[in-house]
Parts: sequence; C-alpha cells; structure tokens
Amino acid sequence: MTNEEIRALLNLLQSTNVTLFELEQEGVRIKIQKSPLSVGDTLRLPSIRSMGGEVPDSATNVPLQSAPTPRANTRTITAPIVGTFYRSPSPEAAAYVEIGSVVQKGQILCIIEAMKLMNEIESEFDGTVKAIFMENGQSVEYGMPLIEIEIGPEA
Amino acid sequence: MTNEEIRALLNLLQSTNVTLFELEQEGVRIKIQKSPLSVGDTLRLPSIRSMGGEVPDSATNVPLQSAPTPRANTRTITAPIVGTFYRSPSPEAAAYVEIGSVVQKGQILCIIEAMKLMNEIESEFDGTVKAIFMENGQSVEYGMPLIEIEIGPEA
Amino acid sequence: MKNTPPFKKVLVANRGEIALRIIRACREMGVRTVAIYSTADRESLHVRMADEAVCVGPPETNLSYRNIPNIISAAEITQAEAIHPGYGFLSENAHFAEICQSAGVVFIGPSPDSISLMGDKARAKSLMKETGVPVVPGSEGAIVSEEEAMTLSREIGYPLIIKASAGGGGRGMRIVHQESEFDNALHAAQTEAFQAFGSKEVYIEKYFQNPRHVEIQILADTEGRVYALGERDCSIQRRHQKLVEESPSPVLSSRLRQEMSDAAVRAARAAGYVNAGTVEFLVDDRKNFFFIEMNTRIQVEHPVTETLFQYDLVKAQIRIAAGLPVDPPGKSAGHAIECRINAEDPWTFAPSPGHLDRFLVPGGPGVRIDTAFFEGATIPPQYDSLIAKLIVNGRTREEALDRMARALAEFEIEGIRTTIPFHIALMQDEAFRKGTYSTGFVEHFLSRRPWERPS
Amino acid sequence: MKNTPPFKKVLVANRGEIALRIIRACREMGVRTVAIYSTADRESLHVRMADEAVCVGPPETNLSYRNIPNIISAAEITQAEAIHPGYGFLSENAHFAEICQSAGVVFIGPSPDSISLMGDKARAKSLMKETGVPVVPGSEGAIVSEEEAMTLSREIGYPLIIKASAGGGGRGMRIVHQESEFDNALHAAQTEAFQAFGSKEVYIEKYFQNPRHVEIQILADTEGRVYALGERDCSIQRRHQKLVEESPSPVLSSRLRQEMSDAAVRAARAAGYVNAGTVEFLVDDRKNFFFIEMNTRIQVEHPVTETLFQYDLVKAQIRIAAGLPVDPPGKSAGHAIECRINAEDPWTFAPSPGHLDRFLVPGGPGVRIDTAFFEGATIPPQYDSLIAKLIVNGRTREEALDRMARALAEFEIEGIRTTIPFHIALMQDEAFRKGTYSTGFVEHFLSRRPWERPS
Repeated sequence: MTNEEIRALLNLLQSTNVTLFELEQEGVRIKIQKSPLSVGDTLRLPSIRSMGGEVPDSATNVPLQSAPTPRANTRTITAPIVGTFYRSPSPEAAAYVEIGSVVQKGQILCIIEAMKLMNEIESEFDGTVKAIFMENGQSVEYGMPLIEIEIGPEA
Repeated sequence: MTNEEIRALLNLLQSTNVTLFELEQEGVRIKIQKSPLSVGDTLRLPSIRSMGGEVPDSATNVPLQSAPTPRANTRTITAPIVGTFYRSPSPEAAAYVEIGSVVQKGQILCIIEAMKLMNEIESEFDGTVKAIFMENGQSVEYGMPLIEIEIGPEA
Repeated sequence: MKNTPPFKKVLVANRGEIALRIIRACREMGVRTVAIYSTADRESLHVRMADEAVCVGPPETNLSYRNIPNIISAAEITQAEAIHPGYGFLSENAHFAEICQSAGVVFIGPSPDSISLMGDKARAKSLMKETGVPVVPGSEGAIVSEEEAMTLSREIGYPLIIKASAGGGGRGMRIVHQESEFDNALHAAQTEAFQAFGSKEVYIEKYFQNPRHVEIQILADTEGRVYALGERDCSIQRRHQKLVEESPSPVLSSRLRQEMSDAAVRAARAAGYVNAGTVEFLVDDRKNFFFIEMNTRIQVEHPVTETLFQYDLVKAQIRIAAGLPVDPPGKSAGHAIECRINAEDPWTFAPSPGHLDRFLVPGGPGVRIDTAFFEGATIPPQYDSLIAKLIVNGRTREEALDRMARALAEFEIEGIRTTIPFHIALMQDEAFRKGTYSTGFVEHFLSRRPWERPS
Repeated sequence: MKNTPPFKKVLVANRGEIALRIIRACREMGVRTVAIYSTADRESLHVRMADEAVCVGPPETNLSYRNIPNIISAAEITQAEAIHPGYGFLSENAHFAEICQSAGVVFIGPSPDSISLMGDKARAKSLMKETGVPVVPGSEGAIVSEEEAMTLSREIGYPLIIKASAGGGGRGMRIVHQESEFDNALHAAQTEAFQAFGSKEVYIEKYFQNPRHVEIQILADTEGRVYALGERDCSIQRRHQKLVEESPSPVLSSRLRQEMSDAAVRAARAAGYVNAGTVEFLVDDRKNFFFIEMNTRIQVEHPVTETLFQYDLVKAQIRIAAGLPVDPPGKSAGHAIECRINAEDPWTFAPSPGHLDRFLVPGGPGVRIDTAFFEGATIPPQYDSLIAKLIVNGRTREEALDRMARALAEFEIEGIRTTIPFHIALMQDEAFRKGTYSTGFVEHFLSRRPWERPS
C-alpha cells in the first residue's frame, strides 16, 4: 500500500462517521481508528469578556508545536524543561551555534532560562546543525523541538 | 478491494443503522465500526423504582416492529392507526382471512379496535395472503406490518 | 418510607426536550412512562428514555403528535392512566382534554372549560375586568361609529393603535400619536382592512411604546390552594418568538411583583383554574401592568422558575392532576436566566436542521441543560427549531449573565448553525446588561450589527 | 458596571474536572487562564478550554503535574499572576506555596505556614486542644510505659485502638474491647510493629464502632471574616475513598451543626487560616464529635456545598487570594448529594481505563455535572479514576435521592466499566435511604451482594 493510497483512504474516511476501519488483503493489514473529535490543534476559545476592555491579550504567545518531519539521519533536540529559549549566553555574546555549525556530543547548543536560572542545553549527538526552530527569547514548553542535528556518517 | 469498492461500501453503510461491519472473503478481511448511537431498537431502561414493589409490569407489551423483508411481488399491509388487532369481527366468528386466502382489493382483512370503534382494514391489492404478522388481540402501533399479500400475476 | 406514585403510568403526548422533561419527573416519582413518536422520531431520546413507546403516525404533526384518536388508543393499549400534553401540539386543545375525560384518562392540565375560557381572548379579557385585573384599555369589539371611536380614544389616551378585527400581519393597522391624526388613520385602516380581509371592522387599543412582557407562574391544586411563583421577564423576543427569559425581572420592584402576583392569583381563582398556568402581562414604562392572556399549560421557560424556587413544576402538575395537594413554594433566591438554543442562523434566524457532528454541552456550577439531542443525532426538519434550553443561576444578575456567557462559550455544536453566537453577543451587550430593555430590544440590537464586533 | 477581575491571568496547576472547574470560575470573572498538561493530556478538555496551555512534562506526575520548576516557569513565560493548585498534586505542598511566593506568583490557597501546620497531625491536634475543639482522645505521641498506658486507657475508656507510630495498613494495630485484653494486645502490637517497621513505638486512641465522617466547609478572607458553610456527610466510603457525599447530614441536629460549625470556625481562626478549607470530624453514635484533620484546599466534593448555598467556592478562593472580601454565604436550602463516577468495576472497584465509545450525560432539573470527559475521549491509565461528579439537589432528601437515581439511570457510558451500577443500587437501598449509615456501611452493603438484585 503506497502513501498515496493511504492518503486517499484517509480522505475517504474523514467525511464519514466511521470510527474504526480494518482492512486485510494481499499480506497488507491496515487499521484506522478515528476520534469523533478533531484533534491536534488546541482550541482557543474567544475570551468571553473581551468587551470589558480590562483584559489585554497575552504578551507571550506560546506557539503550538509544529513537529518537524523526522528523517533517518537527523535527530531533534527538544526542550527538556519549560522556559525561555536563548541562542547565546548573553545579549552581547555570539550564538552558541548557527545552521551549518559542526557540533559534538556534550557541546552547548542553547540556553533555556527557567526560574532565573540559565539551563544549558547540550547536544546529545555529534553532527551538523540543520535547523533552529526557535527564535531568540521565545517561550518554550516541554517537548518542543529546538534544534535539528544531522548525524555524522560515523556517529 | 479498491478504494472505489470501499467507498461504495461506506456509502451503503452510511444510510443504515449498522454500527459494526465485518467481512472476510477470498483473502480479504474488512471491519468497519461506526459512531456513535446505535439506532433502531428502542432502549428499555430498567425502572429505577422497581424495588418499591408498587409498580407492576405493563400488562400490554408493545412489540417492536420487525419489518419483514419485502419481495418484489409481495405487498405488506401496515397498521394505519394505533389500536388492538383482531382477525375476526367477533370472538365467535371465523377469521376474515387465513394464510393462503385469495383476497380482492377492498376485501376486509382484519380489524383494529381503537377508542371502542372497530376499524375494518381492507386489502389494497388483489392477491393471496402469504403471512399474518400479528396475533389476535395484540396491540399495534402505527406502521406495524399486519398482513403480507402476494400480488396476482395480472395485478 | 417511599411515597406512593400519583399514577402508575403516564403517556407523554409530546416530543423533544419537553417529553424528556416529563419523563424525568415521572421517573423521579416512580411513575412508568409511555412515549409516543412519529416515524421521523424513531431514534429520538424521548423514545429511548421512556419505559414504553408507541408509534402514532407519520412525520406530519396532524397525523401523529396531533392525532387525537391514535394518541388516545396508545393510552388505551398501554393502560396509561393519564396523559401529559407538554406545550404546543394538543396542550391547549379543550377538545382533546374533553376526549381524555370521556375515555377515562386523566388530562394533566386544567379543565376543558378553563382551556376554552382562556382560549377566547374576549371572554378572558372581560372576566379579568370583572375580577379587577387591569387589561389593555380599548374598545370592546369592533368600532361602531366615528363619534364613539373619538370618545373612546380620548378615554384611552394617545398613542393608540387601530387594528383590523379580522386582521394580522400589520395590514389594517395604524398607530396614532395624537388626536389630529385620528380621523385619517381610522379611515385608512378601515379601507385597508376591507381590501385585505373583506371587512372594514376595526377596533382600537392603547399602544405601548416600550412595553415589557412579564408573566407570573401560577400553581393551583384541587383543594383551592393557588400559589404565585414569581415572574419571568420574556421581553427579549423577535417577531413574538421568545429568545431569552429571566427572573427576577430587572424592572420589577418588590411591590409591583406583589401586585402582579396578587392579580394573577385573583385571575386564576376567578377562572376556577386548576394546575400550572401562566398569566401574561404587559408592563409599560411607567410600571403599569395589563393582562394580555393566560397560558393554560407548562411553558417552555418554566425552568427559570424551577431554578429560583428549587421547585419541580412538572411534578407539581402531575400531583395536582392526581388530586394531591401541592407544597407551598417558599422563597426564591438568586437570579436565573434561560437562553433558547435554536437550530437557526444566529442573525437571520433561518432554520438550520441537520446532523450533529459534535454536541458538547456545558457543565459545572449553576448550569442546567434541557435537551433531547446528543452527538450523532439528526435534527429533523419537520419540527420546531428549539434544540436545547440552557438555564443558569447565580447569586446576582451579573453572576448569572457572566455564567451564561461562560456556558454558551463552552457549548460546542457542529454540523448546523445555532443561535449561540446571538446569545453570546447579547450577554456582552451593555444595554442588555443594564436591564432596561423592552420587547423592541432585539430589533435594535440586531440593527447594531453585533456580528461585526470582535468577540 | 462590570467588576474588575481579581487577576488578569491565572495558571491552573491541575488536570481533569477540577482544572475545568477552575477555568470556569475564571471565565465567569473575566480572568484569563493558562492550562498545564502532560504529553498524555494533549487532547484533554482543560487544555481546549483554557485561553493558553503549556506542556510541562511527560505523563508521570512527578515530571509534569508535580514538576514545580516547570510549573513556575510556565507561569513566568505566560505572565500568570496567580496559580490555582486544585486538589491533589501540589495543593497541600507548603514548599510549592513558598516557591510561588518567592517567584512573585500568588498561590491561591492558604499560607505555607497554615499548610505546614495542618499537615503535621500532632501539631494540628494539639492546637485544636488548646482552642477547645474536641479531638479524638488518646496518648500524646508514643506510649512510654505500660503503667502510663494502662492509666490512659482507663481515662479514654473502651473500646480503644493501639496503632504503630510508624504504621499503616493494619499492621501493629489492635482493637481492645475491655481492660482484661489490654496487656496482651499491647505486647502483640509492639511485637508486630517492631517486626513490620523496626520500631516498637505505638500510641493509643479511642476506637469508634460506627463513626460518621462529617466535615465543615470554611471560608476565611484576609480581612478576618470566617464563615462556615454547613457540613458534608462523607461516611459512604470504601477503604477511606469517598464515594458519595451529601448535605445536610441525615444525623445532624441543627444544634449539633451549630456546635460543629462554631468549632470549625474557631479552629480556622486559631490557625490564622485564610482561603477555603475543610475541617473533618468523626461523629460517634452518641452524637459527640472529634476533630480529625483540616484539609487546606478545595475538596472534590465542594459542589455539594455550592449547590445548597448557591455559592461559588472557587470564585471565592480566587477573590480571597487577591485580597478581596468574600460575601456572607446566607442560608442554604434543600438537600444535595454527589456521586463520584469512577472508571472502575462497580463491585470490585478495579480500574477500568479506556475509550469512551458513548458518553451521554444526564440533564434536566437539579442536576449538575462536573467532568472533563466527552464521547470519543480516552481515559488515560496514568491518572486517577474519577471521570465525573454527578451532583443533584432536591427540596427534600427523598427528592434528591430519587433525582440521583433518575440521573444515574440516564447516564450512558460505553467502552469502560463505571461505578454507576453501584450508585444506582445504593440509591435504592432501604438502609441507605434511612440515612443511618456509618463509615462501615459500604462494606456491609457490598456483603449483601447488591449486584444480584434485579434492578
């Protein structure tokens, strides 16, 4: 079964009230279970008091996690704690890493500030920085992807 | 099984009250479960006060409609009103029809008593009585199948 | 230790949320229930919740929910001792109440005579006058002569309204603001009435600029006890369809409440009324009140009163019908409000039946929901568009409005359009929150294009 | 016209129905909310309902819902001014309350000192004694000598219980019915205690045969107002897990209620207590009451009190934490009862997590539901089994029980086992309906094999 066929099947099921679908043929077995609830994106109910004018919008927008597609030879470093993401130890200092930087296991990649403490986030792999998902000063929640590392061939 | 076939199957199920469908044939196995309400049969919640001993069970059990499978050359006479079904004009009299009786359009098939009135139910077709779905004295609700008529070839 | 149920079995001659409401009352009293249903409602919750169910006809209401012979037969074959008609359908049909009587089935409601009396507006109005209950001032029947009309118009005072006796829909209708306009308006109305209805008969009545629609809930038992259970303010309506009801009314002083309650009790006593009923009044901007009519059934908005008084009105109806006395209601506390959630476009009010892909009801403190729908159900196009009643209470009006706004925002319905956005906008509206609205409010509110406001 | 919200934004450091409960209170007050969640709760209703949500860790509660640094950071990055801990998790953690303080975030609850004091049973007990609140008679700390023990046992009177100081789970525990048994029992308990815990220290306490567990709800603001909002009878428990709570308690006279309320207020004042709290008492069969402990948080069963008093306790908590005064509660009316619907086998109480194929909640008059679940949701196995609280009220206890039975029968849950059948059987049980139960009731009730009764 190709991804195309699966996609077509999913589209088909999307518009129905089917909650469980199982098909087995020619050595292929597929099982699809659907939640009646649309899932994934977090609903943001409108503030029912916005008329009152007393409640300003949140200064900090916690962005939703948009998980990058994992590739076989890449690893994603995710936030182990909640806090504020920084690319450098101080505003004046240079960033720990840039895209293309070659890093070693244990090397500091970035900082997450939490409860006034600067927590250094180390690379768990040898490799090359392929992507940085966060802006300097951005809030991060647990599990958010921070930095993508392409693992060296001998890693 | 192609997506086209699956689509046709889903459409078929969509309009029914089926909640679970499983098929296995020629090496293909498919299982489809549908959300959410099971439909068709009427739930009978237990009386939450039956402990009190004050409430006897209903003397009259209104049976659920078990619709007969329609065939091309048969027609079902259903109850046009709510009441009590009788096969004869009086307890002593013979039944209006029996299985095998040949009937003509307009001929009386049975009686439904409602509000002390005897309502004669006439055949809408010429043909032969193939089935009588009700017992004498049974309560009937609107739309319940009463008698099945096989239509004569020239009808 | 347990009370004997007032009846062994009751047939519920209705559908939707009110059928469920009655079934709930019966269950709590140990009374078995029989639901009736049309072929369109085979999968409805009222059918599932009842102990028994009888199909009484096809979807058309005159062949099913208004089909008197089939409903009486259904009671007979299931040996139901009484029939609760709910609201709408046969609930104010004196003929049906009579047939129940002659078939030996108790009709849970007032006597056929009371229904007839209150169904005849002219008779009801003149009874009220005799009883000393204020009625809307106007001519008794049609205008006979121009002179008589002029004299009467001075008595009533301006503004007044001229209406075609045979009329409706605004034709043959004229609002007159001063005497100098009266002659012309009368002739114009008569001409229009004749063109529209073939009769130039018209009558005149006092016209109210900004009236409030306030009704008093009554309970009367067979032993002569008559209680008033406060008021419901139903001024939030669109084309005479109530959308929101609340109690206490933001404009009633406790003295006015007492006067109106006394008038309603007097009205019920004069009519020899038994069972639950509602006396509807207009309240003008100078806090005068006038009898409009009496509804001889349970109302859609009865939960507002139930919540405030912690009093089950439907149980009381059933007890009264069984000849049992009712408890005094005691004191009410706090503030209650009901929003009618309709399957309608929130701004045009165009019907929007369909499949409920999602139906997540609000919960938590002070929230009551009366609905016969659920996720996966389909709203049939044949019946009325009310899909849920959302009732909240709070210690104050402000808390109740804030709670309603919260509950409305929680209520998730997908697959159809509903009036929830209308209600959310209303709960945030400064003018509504002030409580100074009248029956013209919704029109003004909609003209302010609330859908353009960011919410 | 609208009150200023007590806070601009509150972080809710909990999950499930209590998180939703707090979000509801905030919304009604115009306070924005931040939910926290573990990766197992991404699709939970509390996440959907909050204005913002922050993932604080993996499913394990010590890494997420009890993860103090991540929760404080979540408050910081969202600029939340206050944290509501709900119940369980960090709600009675004095250390957490202290960290909130030092991080400049308001902890919605009592002071760290109050939490510490009441968390230390010995200190709490001796404070109560000083304040003249009756405590369970017994030794102060461990028994020193056999002679002392014998003297004390005469003072306390029989039956009494000997418990291992380090103990738990029944080991090192002996119930003594008369003096002649005392010596042997003491030695046996000491030996068992030593074998089980490595310490032969034991203490003795009065033993109650058929106690009732009755608690008083307290509200205290920063301006020194302390109110008691009646009691909740929580005697229907199984292995110290409450299953049903009701108010008023069927066994409290109004005089006893007043005495217990006064004692609870005195206890709160002596402890310098601020915010909502609950003082738990044992009531013996001669209607003597004894302080057990004080819970320094909102309780699971708070809706019972909210319903009776029409009083929002969670809003009151938030107002108190903002330094605002609370309204006097006024009078309660009627009878309220709560059933905890757990995802458990109704008779063995074995957990039953899983997918909710169907979840149709009851409605209508006098019914309140607090749940964070819905049709299609999955109950994760990691967290507690409470899936819904069903609270009803009625004018009388009988009406409340009948209404509860009705609502339970309406509640349709498929895909998992729940405690609904247990509650239905309980509501029909003659002994329960009499109201003369004690904390041993459930064991007896289950021994009567209620599952074999046709319902």
